[in-house]
Amino acid sequence: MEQLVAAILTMVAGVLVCAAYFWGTNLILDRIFPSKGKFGAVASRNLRIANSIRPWLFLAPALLALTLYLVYPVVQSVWLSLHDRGGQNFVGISNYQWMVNDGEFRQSIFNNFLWLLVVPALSTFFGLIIAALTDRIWWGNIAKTLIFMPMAISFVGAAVIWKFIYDYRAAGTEQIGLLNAIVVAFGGEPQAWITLPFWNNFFLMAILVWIQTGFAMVILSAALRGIPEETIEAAVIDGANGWQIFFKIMVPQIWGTIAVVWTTITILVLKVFDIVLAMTNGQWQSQVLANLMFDWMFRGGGDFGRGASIAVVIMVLVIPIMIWNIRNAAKEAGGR
Amino acid sequence: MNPSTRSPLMWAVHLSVLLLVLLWTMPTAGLLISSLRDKDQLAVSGWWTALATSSRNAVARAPSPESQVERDGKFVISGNVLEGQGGQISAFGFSSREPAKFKPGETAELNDGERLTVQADGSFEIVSDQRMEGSRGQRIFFTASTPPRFTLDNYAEVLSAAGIGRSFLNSLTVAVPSTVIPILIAAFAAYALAWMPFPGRALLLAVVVGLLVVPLQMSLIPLLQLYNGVGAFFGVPAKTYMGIWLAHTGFGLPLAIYLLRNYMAGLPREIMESARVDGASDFEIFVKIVLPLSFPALASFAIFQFLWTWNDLLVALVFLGAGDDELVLTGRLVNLLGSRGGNWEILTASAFITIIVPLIVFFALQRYLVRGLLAGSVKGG
Amino acid sequence: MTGLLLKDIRKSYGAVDVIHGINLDIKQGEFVVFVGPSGCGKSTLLRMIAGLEEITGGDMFIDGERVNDVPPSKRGIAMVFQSYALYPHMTVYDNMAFGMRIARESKEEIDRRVRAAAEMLQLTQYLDRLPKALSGGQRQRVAIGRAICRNPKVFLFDEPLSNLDAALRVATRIEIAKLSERMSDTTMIYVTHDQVEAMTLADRIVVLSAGHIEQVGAPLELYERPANLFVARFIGSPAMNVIPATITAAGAQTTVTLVRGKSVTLDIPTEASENGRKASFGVRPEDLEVTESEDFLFEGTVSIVEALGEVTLLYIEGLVEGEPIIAKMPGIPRVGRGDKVRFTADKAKLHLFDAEGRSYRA
Amino acid sequence: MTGLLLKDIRKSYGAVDVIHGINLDIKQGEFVVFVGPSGCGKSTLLRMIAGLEEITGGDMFIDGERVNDVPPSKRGIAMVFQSYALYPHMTVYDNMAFGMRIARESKEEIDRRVRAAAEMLQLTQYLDRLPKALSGGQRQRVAIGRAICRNPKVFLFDEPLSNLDAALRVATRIEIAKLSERMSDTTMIYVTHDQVEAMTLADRIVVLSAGHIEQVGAPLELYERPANLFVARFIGSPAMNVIPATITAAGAQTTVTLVRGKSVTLDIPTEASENGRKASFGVRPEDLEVTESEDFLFEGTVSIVEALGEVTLLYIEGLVEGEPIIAKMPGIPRVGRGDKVRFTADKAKLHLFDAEGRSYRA
Amino acid sequence: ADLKFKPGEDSKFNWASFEEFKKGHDLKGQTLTIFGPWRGEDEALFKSVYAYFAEATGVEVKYSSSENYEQQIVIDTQAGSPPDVAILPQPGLIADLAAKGLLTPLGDETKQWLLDNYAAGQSWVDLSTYNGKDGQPALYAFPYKIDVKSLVWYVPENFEDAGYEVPKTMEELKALTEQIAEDGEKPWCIGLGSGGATGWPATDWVEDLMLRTQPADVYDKWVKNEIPFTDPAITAALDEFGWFARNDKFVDGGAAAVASTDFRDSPKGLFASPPKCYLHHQASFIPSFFPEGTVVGEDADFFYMPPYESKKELGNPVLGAGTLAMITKDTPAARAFIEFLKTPIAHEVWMAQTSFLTPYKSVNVDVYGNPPLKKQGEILLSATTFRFDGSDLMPGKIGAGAFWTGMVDFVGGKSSADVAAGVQKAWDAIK
Ligand SMILES: Nc1ncnc2c1ncn2[C@@H]1O[C@H](COP(=O)(O)OP(=O)(O)OP(=O)(O)O)[C@@H](O)[C@H]1O
Ligand SMILES: Nc1ncnc2c1ncn2[C@@H]1O[C@H](COP(=O)(O)OP(=O)(O)OP(=O)(O)O)[C@@H](O)[C@H]1O
Ligand SMILES: [Mg+2]
Ligand SMILES: [Mg+2]
Repeated sequence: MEQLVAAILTMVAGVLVCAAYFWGTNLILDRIFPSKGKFGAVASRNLRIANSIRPWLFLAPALLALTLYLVYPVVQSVWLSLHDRGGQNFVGISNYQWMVNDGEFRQSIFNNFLWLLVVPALSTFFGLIIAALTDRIWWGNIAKTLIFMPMAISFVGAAVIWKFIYDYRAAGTEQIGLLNAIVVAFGGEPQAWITLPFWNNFFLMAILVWIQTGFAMVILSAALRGIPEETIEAAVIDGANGWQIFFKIMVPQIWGTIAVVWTTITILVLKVFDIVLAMTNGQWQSQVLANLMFDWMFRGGGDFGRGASIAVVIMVLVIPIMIWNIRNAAKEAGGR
Repeated sequence: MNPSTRSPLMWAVHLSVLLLVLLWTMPTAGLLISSLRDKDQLAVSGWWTALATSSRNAVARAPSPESQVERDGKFVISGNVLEGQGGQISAFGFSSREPAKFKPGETAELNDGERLTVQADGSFEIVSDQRMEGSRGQRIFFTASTPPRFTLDNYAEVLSAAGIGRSFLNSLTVAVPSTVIPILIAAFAAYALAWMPFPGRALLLAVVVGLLVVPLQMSLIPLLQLYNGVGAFFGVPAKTYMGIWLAHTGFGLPLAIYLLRNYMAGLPREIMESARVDGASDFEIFVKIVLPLSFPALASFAIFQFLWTWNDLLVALVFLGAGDDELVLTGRLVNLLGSRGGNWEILTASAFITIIVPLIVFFALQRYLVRGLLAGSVKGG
Repeated sequence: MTGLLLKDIRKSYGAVDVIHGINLDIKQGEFVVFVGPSGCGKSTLLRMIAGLEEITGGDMFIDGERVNDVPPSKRGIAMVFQSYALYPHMTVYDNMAFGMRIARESKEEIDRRVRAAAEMLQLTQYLDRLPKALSGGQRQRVAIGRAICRNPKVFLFDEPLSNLDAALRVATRIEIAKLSERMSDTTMIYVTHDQVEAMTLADRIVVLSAGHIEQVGAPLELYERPANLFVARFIGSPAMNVIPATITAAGAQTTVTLVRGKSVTLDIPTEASENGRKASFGVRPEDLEVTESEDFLFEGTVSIVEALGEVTLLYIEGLVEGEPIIAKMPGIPRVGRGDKVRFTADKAKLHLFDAEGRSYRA
Repeated sequence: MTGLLLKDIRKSYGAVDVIHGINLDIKQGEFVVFVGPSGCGKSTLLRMIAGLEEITGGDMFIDGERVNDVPPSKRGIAMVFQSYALYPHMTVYDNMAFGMRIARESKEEIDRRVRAAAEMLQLTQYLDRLPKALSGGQRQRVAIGRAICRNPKVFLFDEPLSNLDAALRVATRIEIAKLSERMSDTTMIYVTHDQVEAMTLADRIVVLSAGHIEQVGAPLELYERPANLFVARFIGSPAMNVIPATITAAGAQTTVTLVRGKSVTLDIPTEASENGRKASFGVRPEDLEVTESEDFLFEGTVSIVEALGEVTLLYIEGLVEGEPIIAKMPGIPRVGRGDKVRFTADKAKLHLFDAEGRSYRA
Repeated sequence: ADLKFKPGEDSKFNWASFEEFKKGHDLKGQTLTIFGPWRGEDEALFKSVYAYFAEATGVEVKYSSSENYEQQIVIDTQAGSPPDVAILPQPGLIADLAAKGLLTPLGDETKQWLLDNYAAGQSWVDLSTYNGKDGQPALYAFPYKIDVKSLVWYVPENFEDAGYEVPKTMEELKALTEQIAEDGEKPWCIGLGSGGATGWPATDWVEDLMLRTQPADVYDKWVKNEIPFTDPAITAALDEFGWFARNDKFVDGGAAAVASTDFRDSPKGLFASPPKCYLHHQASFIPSFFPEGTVVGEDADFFYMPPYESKKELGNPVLGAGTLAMITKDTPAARAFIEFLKTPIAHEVWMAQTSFLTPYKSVNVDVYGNPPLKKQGEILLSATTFRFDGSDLMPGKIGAGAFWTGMVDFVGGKSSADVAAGVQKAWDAIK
């Protein structure tokens, strides 16, 4: 009980402090550069100054948190990547040299590209389809909850779940893996799915797609509901059928959100390692960059230099996505 | 747009959703069923077989000879191999070599002159002329068809674990502010990025997107170092709730800003303009117009942020610690798994226990993903 | 026969009844205009015909077939939305071509029709723009163009010209009239607030009020013989002047006494039982003439003079408290504010309504 | 002095120039109406005055102060948007109260003003509804109410009545006129397509065309003495009939010869140098009169008769190929389709424009 | 605190040592944070041990653990908020922490103590000695709680039913294997699956076989890569393992199933009806994965993985693993805790329960909670050579990476030479 009260108090306090910041700083800004109740040049000058400061007030906590929690570690990573395993001695770019010569690294890059091709596309696609379809049926919310469920299950839980799918038992014995049970039921040979090089990548991807579809679905569902109903009505009148309305009217209107979802999942894929760690730990040629990084960073004491240099590579890979986003933002601003 | 719901295509829609839902829940269903099964069965038969009556080979052990009773000059041990769980015996045996040698009702001659009879209902009798010796009971192999059998033991075990209530509260204490604070901060930032002109806006947005990629693991050490430094400076422990809220806030921000900005940028410009003409400042526009209209985006982000902080273990361990007082629910449950992570039955049950709160949050917030929030606002477009 | 038959059509939003039972028979090729005060249910009715709004009660038939449950795309309609409902992500061209693309028309045919519509609506130079880069009127024209490009059995227009300037409005109105003439099999249903549009375009006008029909008839019929006070006041601008009166002599001709005015004898027969009843006497502003003679209808003081160029409106106070009588004079008469003026009117153009507002002429 | 001064105001969207240099001086308390064809830049200009659109070039002064960089909230304006721009998540009441709440007016004052505006706009029963449950016209009224509730120095109205029915439109128009009278210090800028609105409300009308000003003047001035062909045709409905002509005798009086018509002598002086030049002869439809005499202006065959009740439009073919001459007759004249009719007009009401479209009268 | 066994009550325990320790240490008011690998049941067991420490010293002990303890300890130590005492099962990780200067040396006195008191003392000292930040070797860790890996599990009653005998030599074991196969049954259950750690059970096999075919110093060199992985000594051991694991007739499910069967599932074959296999090589912890209710010593039993008759000179080598305690933050309480671990009672309390073995010579083996545990303890005490799990001693990238993967490839059919070459290549890459 005491803990409960304390918990609630700390929660409320934490949130209030945050809200107070925004409210307070705005108040102060308006006090320093008052415009309400003032007229003429003073008011507009004050307002102009206030308006050029205000965005930064709005952004300040975010920028602070981002700098502290993300930018600073990035700098740290870059610095580490130029040092040896203990992070003490400067070694130049030798970690990077090692990296390009490392077969496992190249394998990871290759696999990561596979992941990048498949997972964002499939998750977004399924998420979109499900969001659109469930919108039109009365039990849509139930369906959505069910499809959202994988998101809510921890990665460890997910790994167990998929073990029950991919599990392999020798031919002739009872299969406890669903996939093999089906294969056997159709007269096939059971396979040790996650040990099949190359293909196992796809079996691992299936897990992430399974999880991330829920994410795509929720975000896209919100976007779909924001589409002006009238445009859909107009299309209905124009004689468009369900498909056409979906692909020609709805999808283009939420294109921005689709791009956001796609980007987010792409970046997530660059970071994904729990699944690989739990299922194969990169064995059977299923290594990916993030897991490789994790490996070097923490396994057996770790080599911070190499771990960090892989992290830097992961971060560099995201640059094209950033450029693409700048373009989009510019285009948007131009259109308005 | 009601009339279109009547089109014959609706069947196709219902069917495809059903199919997708089945596809998506199949793995989870496996987990659910597994969590209700006996742990020993988990490893020997597929979870889907648990739903039907199945034939299985099993071994039972008769009570030890201490329990023998003397009846009509014979020594008898009796019992039931099925232990009252129902089922039908189709064969039995006493040797691992020939586990199905006898039909129910037949009498098997054991090696040492004892006689074993197992009935179809599982009841058995071992009869011997002499007093039976030894401390272990006889093994009885049998083949039985047993009806589905489920147990709540796994859940009971998880729920009765010491400290689970405390951990539950800890998790809530971590998750709620860790959800609300980043939303608050991100919403302001997103508004600035979407609707307030200032130099470097696009670049800043791109940087935010780029920061999405920073691996969590990379940031932990430098951050904790920092915390320790700052904490030491102020004489407070490094691992506090404040610390973990801020950490979750930092890690959640890029996505929050990105999602929210995208949504806010899509709001009709005229509404904002009209508020501006009405004399509202940016702060007022944000609070009174943008925030209410962004509810769908806020809700969807809240769902995810809550979920991540709720399911998170790593950040909690690093920034809050693993002690008994501050352990979060995930940590508590993982600890139940034992050192070698072998207790799947615990894992399956705890997976379902942890899932409940996020699902409630999802259900509660889903209401805010409303349709036609902007309807009636502007004409044109 | 692409006729439309509405049988006791009703609509409620939750507890709010919006349409109270509409019965209407529209023949194929007919041009029907819905008019009525803002919020009376015109758009709702149109949307129900289109199939966009569920019908709460009653039956609707298109071509003799009950369409209550037929989806919009199967009804063979084109519609101009009051709020335009343009596809924001498509250029003007694509907005107009969309319906035809859906119908798998040939590329050339699409191009021909889009360009023709654009030409007609003066949109040619905006074909590559997105809706958000258009002015209000341009958007509205795109919405019209989109409907025109298709070849539906029924056209539904919801205030399609409200944001156009006078010249363009006339031009577009004429184009719509031509369209309706050219496609003589196509039924058109048109909602407007503009008297001129209603009068010039309509074969029949349906006057709606608060969810029910007040009168259906040819334009001139409504103008000359409004069925009730509502229609009388609604058709014609400025509205008909209505003056409380008492019937003093019923018969083949009726004599009424106006408040604070004289007795007037009208060519309208009434039953003897009406004698002494309260009635409303009506005369249109444009039917009033200034007279110097003693045989005037009423006199009053000019409170406002509104010179509109071709015509001038005179607001005359003194008869009914707070409600000036309006007179519409051609040209710019030499009457000033404060002048006392006498008016008379052609006997045939006078109207008389009973206490419930029903016309005695009907 | 809440006057407005626009000095060479320009606006371009990227490469598209929309406003080409507007100079305008609006005095405090003046009621200025912007008219012009769809897409000519009225809304853009209004939005620039409001501060919602950046000014690409030129200077704008309110109250003598340069406001190019002053944000909207500091300009003391209220605006009715062409697209309404209601707050979708607020009830009608809250929509109207929003501005006052921001200005921290007292609760009672807010309530009083909102209810007054709602009363006036016949919105009282909808105060608790969200915008999406309103009809088009109701939404528009909410937008008007929102502006009216505030007490700005400058009112900006962008086609505020386009979705209202005639009666309501008149009523609202009168309310706006009253408002402007009551708040005599408040400057009003009003965009409309409706001639009547422009004529009745405006102190001065600004005629815009393709981003520049064609003429500024009092309503009757524009009607009677249009500065150029554009204004002449734009003001008045149906538009002025324009007939190509050649000046045959310049001087204190000018004689022109119409195509396929007779010679006409007008009371307009021209320079001798104009002799033999091409010109445009103009006469308004409502100025035409049917005549039997030989002293007619021109004759032609009636191709269409549009009876609007109070007036009738005659379309006469035969003079200019493809462009019928329109005549507006009061009442319902006994002229049928196919009749050959002769027309004459008051000399004082004839117009003459040079080859560039400038009026000779100016 | 709740003490599991009341001090002074059961004379089997060495209460004297407890009392003595209690006298020597009074640290009331201090706290000691311990980070360890034990969770679940193990955690409860460990708690029962440190309760005595708390009782004796008055120190408040805070124990924590983590699923990802490797990651956690690295983060905590690097970030400067380490626990006072860390207990880890990975010598490689400890070596790394030591090299980064994050550990406190335990001193010569402790080294001497180990030499004197632990069976095969030198083995333990070697195991606990690492190079510090200065490059100087020092004793950094204290071995506490050992697992014996050289065990083969079986079901005595199944042996009885089939008439098999427990083999005394490797030759007999191989003969038994062949005989079972001839009887039409599968002799072995082998499962290498362990999620991301798949492959590790095979390394135990190989290490056990190494110790039985090569002298201990070869093993040591192998672990340090002083002889290459491709050395015939090592490939021979691999092939020896292959003899068992790559023969479809010898393993349940056939060779193909070996790599993918979860190590937690594979012992269940022993208890199936009919038995899927008769033998299972696994460390002493495995009974927790036996079916519920299985009584070790009766329903299931184990025997020492026998040495080769032909290599008698190698004696009875024992492969094991275990946890080592080290001081990550030098406080009196941490020091005291290490001292506490030197008392017999610190061992006996856990011994008296389950899953704890110790090489401490002066504990009373009668305290062992059950006969099998005692039997294992005896195996440990009678070991002529004790070697720590080699893969744990190798660098993480090898011992928890290339070696595992190599073994998976090996059972998948890759030749021992290729596998060895692959592992060696990986090893070269990190040098
Ligand atoms: N974002 C834009 N990019 C390019 N051109 C634009 C943009 N917005 C408006 N325009 C053009 O600017 C011109 C003026 O638009 P504006 O909205 O001011 O017209 P308007 O006079 O209000 O017309 P209407 O009476 O139809 O509302 C139009 O031709 C329009 O196409
Ligand atoms: N969702 C709704 N819930 C409740 N009432 C509604 C809803 N939508 C519309 N209405 C009401 O229904 C009535 C009819 O609306 P409709 O849009 O048909 O009017 P209209 O005749 O088209 O008016 P206008 O000329 O102003 O466009 C209006 O009074 C409106 O307030
Ligand atoms: Mg409407
Ligand atoms: Mg406009």
